[in-house]
Amino acid sequence: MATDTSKSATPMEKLWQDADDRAVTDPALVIDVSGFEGPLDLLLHLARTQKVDLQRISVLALAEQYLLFIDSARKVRIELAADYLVMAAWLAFLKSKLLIPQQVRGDDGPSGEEMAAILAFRLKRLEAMREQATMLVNRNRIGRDIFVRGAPEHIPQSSQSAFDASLYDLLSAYANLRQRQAITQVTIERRKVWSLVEARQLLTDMLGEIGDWTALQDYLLQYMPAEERVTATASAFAASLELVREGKLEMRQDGAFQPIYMRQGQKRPVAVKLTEQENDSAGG
Amino acid sequence: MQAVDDEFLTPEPDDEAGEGEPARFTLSDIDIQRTIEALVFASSEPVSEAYLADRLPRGTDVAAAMHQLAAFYAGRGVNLLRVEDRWAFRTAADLSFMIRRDETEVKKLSRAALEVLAIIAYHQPVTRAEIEEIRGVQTSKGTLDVLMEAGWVRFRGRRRSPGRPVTLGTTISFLDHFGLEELRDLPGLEELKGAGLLSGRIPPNFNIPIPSLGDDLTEDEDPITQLDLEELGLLAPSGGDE
Amino acid sequence: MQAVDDEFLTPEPDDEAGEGEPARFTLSDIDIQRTIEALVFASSEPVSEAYLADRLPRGTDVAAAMHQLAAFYAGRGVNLLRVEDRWAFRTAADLSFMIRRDETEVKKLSRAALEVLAIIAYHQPVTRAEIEEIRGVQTSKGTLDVLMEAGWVRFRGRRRSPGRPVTLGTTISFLDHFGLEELRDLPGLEELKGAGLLSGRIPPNFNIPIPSLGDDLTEDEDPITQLDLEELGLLAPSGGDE
Repeated sequence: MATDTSKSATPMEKLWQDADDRAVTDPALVIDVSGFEGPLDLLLHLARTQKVDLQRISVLALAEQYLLFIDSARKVRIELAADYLVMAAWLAFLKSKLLIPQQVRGDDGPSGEEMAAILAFRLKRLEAMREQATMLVNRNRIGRDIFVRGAPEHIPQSSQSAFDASLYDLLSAYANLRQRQAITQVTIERRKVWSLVEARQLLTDMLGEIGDWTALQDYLLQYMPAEERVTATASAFAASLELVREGKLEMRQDGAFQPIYMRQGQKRPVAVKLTEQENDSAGG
Repeated sequence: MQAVDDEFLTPEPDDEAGEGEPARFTLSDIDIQRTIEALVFASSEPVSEAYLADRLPRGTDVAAAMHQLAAFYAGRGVNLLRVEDRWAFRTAADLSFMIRRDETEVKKLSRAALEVLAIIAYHQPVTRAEIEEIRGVQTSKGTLDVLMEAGWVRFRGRRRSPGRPVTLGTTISFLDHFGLEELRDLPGLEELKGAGLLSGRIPPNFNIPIPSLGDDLTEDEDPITQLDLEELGLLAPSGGDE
Repeated sequence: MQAVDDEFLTPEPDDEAGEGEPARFTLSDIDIQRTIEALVFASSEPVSEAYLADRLPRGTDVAAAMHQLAAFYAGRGVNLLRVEDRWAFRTAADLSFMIRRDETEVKKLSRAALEVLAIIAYHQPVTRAEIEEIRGVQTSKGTLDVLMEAGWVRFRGRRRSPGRPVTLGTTISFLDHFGLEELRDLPGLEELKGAGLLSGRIPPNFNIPIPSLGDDLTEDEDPITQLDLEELGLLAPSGGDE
């Protein structure tokens, strides 16, 4: 289910298509992606164009805008970081879920509405942190607004040791030393290969929020640059096997050469709960 | 409050003699205040109450003395400020413009570093993966490094959860630098907590937006135009900028 | 701020305009005092009256204000003193012993000592030869002595291998000082990388050990005896090292 990404353009897509065409046909237009701190940041910018409270944004419209943006960027061969492509795949999935009527909804995954809510929540949370950062940096700060004794007479020891060293000092000394000793002359040219770690991260990120049987490939590959599809597929497959072994992922294939469906392992929610409890108790 | 850990109470010879007696020597209130002033004034770093108690007659109510002193200095050009259980003299904030130096010595933080700092402050103890989850992007190399080097962020320990990830938190220097007595004073902390924005999970009271299934814009939406995108720098005319 | 030389007395543009006028702005007496307090406090050197006058409203009688302030602080733990023709805050003479008494001045740990300490922390139980192998240089005896003196490193036992070398490990004080609950809280490879402490290309066989848990000796360690220590000359009474 939920694999319907057919290009049957809805009227909405049509509208965007036009804009898209303009973007591509007009050589004067380029896309500046450098100013953004990742896909969520970009989404936040896009959400602001809706000029409404984040809890009331149209997630669907937002997803559309984002996908349009990614498409345009790819058409003019802007190299996009994997993060952006993963988000695109996720949003494409979300979009298809939102557009499909509710009746096919199973019990084993969040509905499109729930996924949309999660996205809105994440945007809201990021925006809140942005605001806090601004408040923080504008406080009266030592060295700018408030000053310490210019001529201190001694440094009283908070700890009882006669020696001063912080954990940071210790760790950076160690890291530097080990790195210095590990220097190798061999320099391997970096080939664009999706490492297992990258693929793992990608799968966990996406499955963490989907949770339903999904033919992830369909969404993912669509947003991979053509030359990276093979490596991305290979790594994702290897990583998925590893995740299955760890119980973090379940896989299903209905027959040879059929799409591979994946979903989050059913053990995961326990771990999440544990994390939360820990968070609460430590935070108090 | 004056009690320091026993193991650190290495009494001096004359202490031993006075053991059991109420106080080995007495100081008038003003002398206690003077001593505290001298000790705290001498240091540029906040000085702990335990450190002060160790240098004052046994039984001195250091906390009370500190609050008296803080009140005494409240209206002066130099204030006695608390940072957790430590105290420091700092110039009054309202005089900032009088003494501000030309070259600000404040570390300039990148937007990313600032954001990570805020996330660590509000969400601590927080793991790197959680920071990335909130920001939706990998933390670039050097961001945490800068914050740790500034002495504002530290490794706190490990989360008791699968994988035992290392957790990050802020330091006393962080509180001191931003003029916070304690973490509870972080601006807006309660409101954010109440709104569920400091939890990893979507809060139950968070309005689930009803996605408009149709393509029509809702009444409070305007269609996005090419112009909007340009305005946002999303589709900047080539060559024109920068 | 630290510069009080006249060449830094660059008056602001509006100063020029106000030349000859009585005052460009007014401050109450208490605010004049507060400003002086803050300026003198924050300066790293004694401050001249001219420096202060430049930062105060034109026409302020700085000399008079200084004497009032000096009188105000005369009975406090910190006095405002005239040093030659400049002013500075100084600990009251009768309390200066409080400051001096504690002059077990804090020493910064040398880079070598930090490295050795870190290796002991991560690689314990570790022998001196192993430390040297990791560092690639000989470790002077003084370095280990410093770490022992700090109370952060201890002899754990003797390795059951030829020569029965002494093994080293960290202490509880080490954990206390560095704010670690247990050794396993030390960040691992991924975390050091994530924090930007390890960067660049890291060889595939590069690993960072996870320190062993307890104080219990590992199977290839024998307990250490007093005799061992003396025999090894590790308990040399004289501190003539370094």
